[in-house]
Amino acid sequence: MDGSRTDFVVRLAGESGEGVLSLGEMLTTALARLGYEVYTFRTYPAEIKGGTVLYQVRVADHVLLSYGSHVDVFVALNEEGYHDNVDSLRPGGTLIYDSDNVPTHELPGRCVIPIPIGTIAKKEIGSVLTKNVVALGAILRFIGAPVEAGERIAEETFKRKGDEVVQKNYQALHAGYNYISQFADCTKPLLHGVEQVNTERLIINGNEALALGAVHGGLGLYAGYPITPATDIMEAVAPILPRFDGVLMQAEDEISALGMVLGAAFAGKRAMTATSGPGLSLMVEQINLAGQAEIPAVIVDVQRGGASTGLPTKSSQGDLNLALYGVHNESPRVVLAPTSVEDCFYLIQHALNIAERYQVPVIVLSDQSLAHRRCTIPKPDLARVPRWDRIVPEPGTNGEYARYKITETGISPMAIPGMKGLAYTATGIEHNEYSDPTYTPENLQAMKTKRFRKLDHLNQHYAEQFVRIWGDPDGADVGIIGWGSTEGVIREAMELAGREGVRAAALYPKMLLPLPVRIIEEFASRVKKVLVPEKNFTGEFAAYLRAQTRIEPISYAKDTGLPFDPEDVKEQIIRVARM
Amino acid sequence: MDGSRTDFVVRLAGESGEGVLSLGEMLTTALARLGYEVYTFRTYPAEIKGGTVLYQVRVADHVLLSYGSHVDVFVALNEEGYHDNVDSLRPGGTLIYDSDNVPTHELPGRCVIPIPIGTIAKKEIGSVLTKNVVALGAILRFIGAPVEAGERIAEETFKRKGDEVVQKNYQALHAGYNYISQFADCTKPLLHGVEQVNTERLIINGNEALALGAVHGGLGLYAGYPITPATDIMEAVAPILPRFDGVLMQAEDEISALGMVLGAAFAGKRAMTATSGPGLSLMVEQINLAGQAEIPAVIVDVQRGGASTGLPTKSSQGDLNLALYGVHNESPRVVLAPTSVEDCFYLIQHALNIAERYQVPVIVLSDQSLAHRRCTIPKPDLARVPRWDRIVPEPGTNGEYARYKITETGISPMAIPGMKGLAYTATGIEHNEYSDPTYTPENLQAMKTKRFRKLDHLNQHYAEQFVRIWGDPDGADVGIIGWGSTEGVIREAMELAGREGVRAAALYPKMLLPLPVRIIEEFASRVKKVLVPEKNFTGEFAAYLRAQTRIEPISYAKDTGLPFDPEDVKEQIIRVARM
Amino acid sequence: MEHTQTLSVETQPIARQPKDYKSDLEPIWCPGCGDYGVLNALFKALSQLNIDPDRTVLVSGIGCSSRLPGFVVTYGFHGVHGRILPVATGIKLANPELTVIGVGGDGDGYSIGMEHFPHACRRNIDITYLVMNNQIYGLTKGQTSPTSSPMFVTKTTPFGNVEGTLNPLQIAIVSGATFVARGYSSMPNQLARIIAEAIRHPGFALVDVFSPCVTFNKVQTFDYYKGRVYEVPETHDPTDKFAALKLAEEEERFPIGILYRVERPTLDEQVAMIKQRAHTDNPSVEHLFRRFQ
Amino acid sequence: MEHTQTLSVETQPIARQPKDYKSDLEPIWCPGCGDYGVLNALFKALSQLNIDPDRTVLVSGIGCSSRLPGFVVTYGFHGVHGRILPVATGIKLANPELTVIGVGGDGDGYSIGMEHFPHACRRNIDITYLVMNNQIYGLTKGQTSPTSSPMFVTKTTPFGNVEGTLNPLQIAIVSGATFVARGYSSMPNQLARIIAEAIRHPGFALVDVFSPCVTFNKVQTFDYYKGRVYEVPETHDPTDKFAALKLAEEEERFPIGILYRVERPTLDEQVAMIKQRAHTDNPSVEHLFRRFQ
Ligand SMILES: Cc1ncc(C[n+]2csc(CCOP(=O)(O)OP(=O)(O)O)c2C)c(N)n1
Ligand SMILES: Cc1ncc(C[n+]2csc(CCOP(=O)(O)OP(=O)(O)O)c2C)c(N)n1
Ligand code: SF4
Ligand code: SF4
Ligand SMILES: [Mg+2]
Ligand SMILES: [Mg+2]
Repeated sequence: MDGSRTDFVVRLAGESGEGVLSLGEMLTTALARLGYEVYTFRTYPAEIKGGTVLYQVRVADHVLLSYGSHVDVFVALNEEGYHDNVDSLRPGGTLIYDSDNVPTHELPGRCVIPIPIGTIAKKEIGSVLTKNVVALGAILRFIGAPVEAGERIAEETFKRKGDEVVQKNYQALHAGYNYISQFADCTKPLLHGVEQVNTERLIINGNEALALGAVHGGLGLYAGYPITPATDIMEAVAPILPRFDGVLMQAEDEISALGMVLGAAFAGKRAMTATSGPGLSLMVEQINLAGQAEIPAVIVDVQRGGASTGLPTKSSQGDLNLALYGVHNESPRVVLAPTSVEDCFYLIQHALNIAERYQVPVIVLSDQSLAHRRCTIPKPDLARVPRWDRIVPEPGTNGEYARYKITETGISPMAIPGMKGLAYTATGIEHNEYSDPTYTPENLQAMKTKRFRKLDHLNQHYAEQFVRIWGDPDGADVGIIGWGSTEGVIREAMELAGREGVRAAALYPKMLLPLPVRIIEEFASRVKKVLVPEKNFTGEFAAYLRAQTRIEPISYAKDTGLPFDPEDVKEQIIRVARM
Repeated sequence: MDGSRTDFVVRLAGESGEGVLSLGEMLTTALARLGYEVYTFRTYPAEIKGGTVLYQVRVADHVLLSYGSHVDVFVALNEEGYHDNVDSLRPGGTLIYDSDNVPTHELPGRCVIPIPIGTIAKKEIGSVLTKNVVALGAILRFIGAPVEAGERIAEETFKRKGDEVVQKNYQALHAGYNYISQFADCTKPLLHGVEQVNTERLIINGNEALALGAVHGGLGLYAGYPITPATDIMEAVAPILPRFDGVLMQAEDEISALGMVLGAAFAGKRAMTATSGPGLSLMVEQINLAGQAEIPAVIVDVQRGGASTGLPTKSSQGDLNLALYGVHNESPRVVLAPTSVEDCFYLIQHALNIAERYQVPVIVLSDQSLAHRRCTIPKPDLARVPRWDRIVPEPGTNGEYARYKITETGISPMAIPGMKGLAYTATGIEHNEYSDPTYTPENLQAMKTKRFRKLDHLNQHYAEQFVRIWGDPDGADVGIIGWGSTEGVIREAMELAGREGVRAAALYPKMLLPLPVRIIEEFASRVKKVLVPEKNFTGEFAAYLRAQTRIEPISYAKDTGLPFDPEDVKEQIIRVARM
Repeated sequence: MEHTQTLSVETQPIARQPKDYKSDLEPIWCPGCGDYGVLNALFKALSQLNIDPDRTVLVSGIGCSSRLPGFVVTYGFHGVHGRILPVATGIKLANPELTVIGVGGDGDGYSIGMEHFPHACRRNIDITYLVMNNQIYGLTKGQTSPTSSPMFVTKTTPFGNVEGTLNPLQIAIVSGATFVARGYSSMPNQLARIIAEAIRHPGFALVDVFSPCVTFNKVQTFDYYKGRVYEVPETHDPTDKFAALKLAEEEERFPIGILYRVERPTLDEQVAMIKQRAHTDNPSVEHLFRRFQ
Repeated sequence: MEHTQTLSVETQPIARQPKDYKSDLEPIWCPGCGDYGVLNALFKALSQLNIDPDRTVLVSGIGCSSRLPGFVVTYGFHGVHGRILPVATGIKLANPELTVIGVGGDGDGYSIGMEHFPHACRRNIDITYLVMNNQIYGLTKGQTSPTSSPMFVTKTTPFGNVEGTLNPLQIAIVSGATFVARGYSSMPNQLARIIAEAIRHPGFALVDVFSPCVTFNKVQTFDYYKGRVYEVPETHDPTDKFAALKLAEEEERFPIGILYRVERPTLDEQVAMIKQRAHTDNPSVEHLFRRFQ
């Protein structure tokens, strides 16, 4: 790391339920407000209490693409956390640990700073609850941040608990801050001033960005059922939506949530739900109904780790198959995947637009690492995604309205209850243009073709805007085709590989169904080899590419519950280049 | 048709609810008992009354592979049925119609026999309910069958309604039989005597064969929820299972049905459910649990037409994707597909075996055309499929039993409640060998690898016995790779193509997941081109083959709600051969 | 639903005839099916209230009975099996001005649909739910339903039904429904009146209708009900929960009419109240960004 | 369940201690969580009945409470969210000799699990169902559940809960459950007794237990229940359905004990009866072939 630049990683590990997450969030916000870029990652046990929480912040004076590979400062607040993570601390890095909880350890080649955090909090401040603020003070001092940065965030965090609590936390902050001064030889500041503090940024995570984007996108009804790691989308929408004349309902389960969404969409509102794998599984039947009866719906799936209940607080990209293929017989659907926190804000608006315009269910595949990745993003452009409205028919005479009219685009103007003379019955039974149940082979062919034609239209007209290419594919040693939350890490890995003489380019389609086949094949034809990295076990995206395109991807599928490590992906790029 | 051989097709069409199906079933059974081979197809509207029912019987003195392309005798009982089907009657064929319902029509090049069926039934017999038996008599006489064949079936069918009803139906039968004699010039008998009547055959359909096979396979619990066209599996099992010490439960929905199956399997019984697409959709979440927690389960999916409610009484092969990929994140499962009515009897036993031995969910993909295809099959060999038992651990000490022990095969001995000292908690959370929730990347990798290893083992050791090859692939112009119920038609189409100088071979894997990749690739390497015909819209199997193998299949996907027509497939074979 | 609140059934000048609600699609039910009576009563009730078909949605599931929306010239949503109530809830929340009526069978509503039934009751969403209860699965050709009688014999219960029979009226009452009635397909005027009252009722209104399946149910036939049904006595106080529960505790004779009727805030009213409480002038996402700076 | 039928609780020589039922896995609940009390009462009840752990299955769904089976040294089935009752039914039907106990939360059982709850009641399957009712979703960090109180504030109901509160006891009673009780996590002996009685009861036994979530529910706390719970009066006749319904119609004070207890044939008994009626000597599939010849 260049001495005059800022780019370092702090990892916090401590007992679940002991305030580690909030310590991480305070630290992150404090640093972001000083003008730094931040990029975080968290993982925690599935239980409410017990087990170790891990929070990692990377801080830099330039845009960040990953949460980093090597830890510069490791803050260990419990023994299990210490043991599980100490190996990640790079040579020359610093260990700060709570000496009340973690026994003394020698760490050759690393600085070691013990702080009796609990003792300070209890004895000096008189409240064990201030432990994490003591730690905050220590960390801020260690990395060279002004204590005021901590004061502001402490005030904000605790002000609703009253002045006394704020004062106690000020004390705690300073106690931690001052305690560190005795370790002067370790404290070579890692923070280097930023030129100018950019206030046109947000410090936000994927779920929050998605929630705001949805509200901005005209959401009329949100129906959901709690499930980790999607719940906080609902929690972010709940206090806001009624102000925008929308309705939020906690349903009795995911089937009901989607039923409410379909009802609301049928009745003319933009509607969505968000869930994770188990919930998406339960929605399969009604997603199909939406495709067949041509009802708009947006379903966000925040993928989590493991099959069945699996690893509910971990991350994976394991639901692609279910999103693409989770339908008996065949009806159209669209699958989108945001690639960054910023993208969450925009892509959900596209999802609402596509659902509305094409009268299809749209599944948005996020994942836990993206959902809870708190980082700095440029303040979103509220005008970037123009609203697409539903195509509605002219008022008519009841009995004459061809709800499922066969058109060139496949889109049939869709009436909204209340419109005059357009009463019709939406149905999941195969039907003719007038929505009457019809069982002939000819009708089946005609209607199924019409319905799928909508996807062709979407693909032909809009595929390009959903594809991002990084680097120059022409003659690249390795062309990476990836999807979803891995984009940043992959870009960083490309850079790392570049330093070792391997040139890579990357293509990220944010629209996975319909798949922009032409663009993908064109990209593949320009690179020497195609590598498809993804966070699952069987290589779902690679198999999908093989099925749908003529390219021959090399799959790198790795399922750990954690995001990719840029170093690890770099190795893969180099390996493939040398194959 | 060679004059001394028997091979003809009778198609019946009439109003739903007017006894057309039972007429078809009586005719089929009567002819089969005379020693002929029969092969039937039926299609009917989704409503209970109204619309047209179609029943087609092909009759021959040799083994039949399809329900035929051309109709020799068309029996029209209502006007709509007449119009929809008259074009299928081949030149030289005969139309028999109910002149009370169908207006007189000229049919150049065809014999036309009007019978006032309703009038005969009402006036002569005194009961309109006997209409279909009047028709039965007429048909039997027309094709040259003895009236006694009709008497026996009429007696059997009506005996539980009392002697008087039987007598009335005798009269009706004879009235129809005699009425026909006036059309002597049309009645060139189509039936030619069979040498010897083989009594070692069954006249049975796919659902019935599957139900018997399951009971023979040791079924301990059947839990189901009614859905067309799977309900009759439950209805066939219901009266039998308690005799074999088994239990049948009608659950409140499909989720509950599968829940009961998992509970029973956990407790040591062989258990299954049967459903169709909408029900399979609802089962997705718990199929995944079965894969993850390693609980045996057999789920039969009798595919029907259309997406969502679609075409519930029609046929398709549209659920392959859902069966293969309907899982969030990834857990192992097995997918089997019977290719014939006979196969239904055996394959369900394999399904129960595999579920039990490998502790996985097994999905069996049948479809409406196979389910309701009543035909003659050789009497099944009850010894052909030996029972595979569950691998259970030795009695132990509670707390020491490694339920999910990592083994070479991936199979961990599974205790059954009641066994001493082996108490454990099955869980869908990611777990270690002792079933304790465990969230580390290393454990995830180890356990997921172990679970999927079971599929590798199954594939390596048993794939071959689930593959049938027809014809000689070496140098064949076209190598067909198909799946499921189309096998017979494809074989017939191959023969037809052969007569036109195109040589085809066919491979049918009855195990679709794990896919016998090596065998398929080997087959493909020996033929000139690979054609994949299937009854769906998007070509699901062809895409799957592209994803999983190195072959380049040509897809022929056709979704009509009806089975393939051998002539149509022949055309495709020839087209591909000439490509 | 302004019109139902400001107008009374009796004085409403009838502008639409029952036949005006009939669509071009012919019902596909078996001749004699009880559902014809329900359909006609619904036509009558709609015309009595002079309901605007363009502002009405019938929501159904899957079953013979669930085909009803296609036969009525209102908006309709013929969804999947068992999900009437979530869909109806979504419609009503999206546009409280609409009259929303769920229509379906006992299998659809009380078997697979049980997931949603008590929840719709407790939410008191302002919709009407009309169940054509024939105590059997019609469309799948005659299997037991949760309301089938003990030892009922079908092809799936050849030894007789050994599951207890559900009492949907009592479940509705204890779950918080505010209007609970029973109708009978062969008492069309009575049924029309009940349906009209149910539609007018602000809150969740269950109308469970005996609607015999003449093809598959050979026990609960029209004959069976003759002499077994009787009108809810005038003396019955429909606001008395326990009296209603007692009346619903049927054994051999079945009360027809309104068993229970009370008022409490509906879900849609409460949601409107929340909107009011949350109200801000010119809400903007720009403004929300501040929380993330 | 021979042992529960032939032995009475009181005279049973205690061979297994409560601690003998404890597994090696440490509960992961927050300190002070009500579920600890339930777990201890269950240990006690099992030991009172001297239940054989190797012949017992605890079935759970997903939630904090649903982690319970792992902490008990019996067989366990920790399935997916909301499906306790189908799985428990399958186990009991497969092997009626087993003692089958469902354990889970109010969200698991009364929200998503509502699909199965009334059906299990009406079937009267001989299992015990223990619901740790904390009136909140614990594991997902505090959202409203169907038993949450009106205007309860959570992150998903920032303006207060506007859905009605379900009464699981009444639903169980009208749906056909034959044993309905309420327990309280802080009354361990009482709770152990109720659980033991529930296990002994032949038929579907619901034990709904107030088991406060100390981390997320700041309304229904241990303090809240103090003074609000009271024992079911001795004078109460648990075979009187309407008396039980009245007792369950709680408002401010909550009766703890057995509210309802009657007997009728269990599902497993009836299934055994069907097997007997269907009995044939040496049944063979060969024989069945005849019907198809
Ligand atoms: C998920 C699902 N499961 C099963 C079915 C099959 N099915 C169609 S209608 C029906 C039951 C019909 O009974 P009911 O609701 O009482 O209506 P009825 O026909 O008696 O009017 C069933 C089980 C289905 N369509 N979807
Ligand atoms: C299908 C599905 N939806 C949602 C979830 C997420 N989830 C886990 S536990 C839970 C609710 C827990 O509440 P409760 O059953 O009352 O248990 P408690 O934690 O309060 O003991 C939910 C919604 C899930 N696991 N599966
Ligand atoms: S089957 Fe029964 S419910 Fe269905 S239409 Fe016929 S009579 Fe009515
Ligand atoms: S979150 Fe609540 S229910 Fe869960 S363990 Fe903690 S106190 Fe108990
Ligand atoms: Mg019904
Ligand atoms: Mg709870």
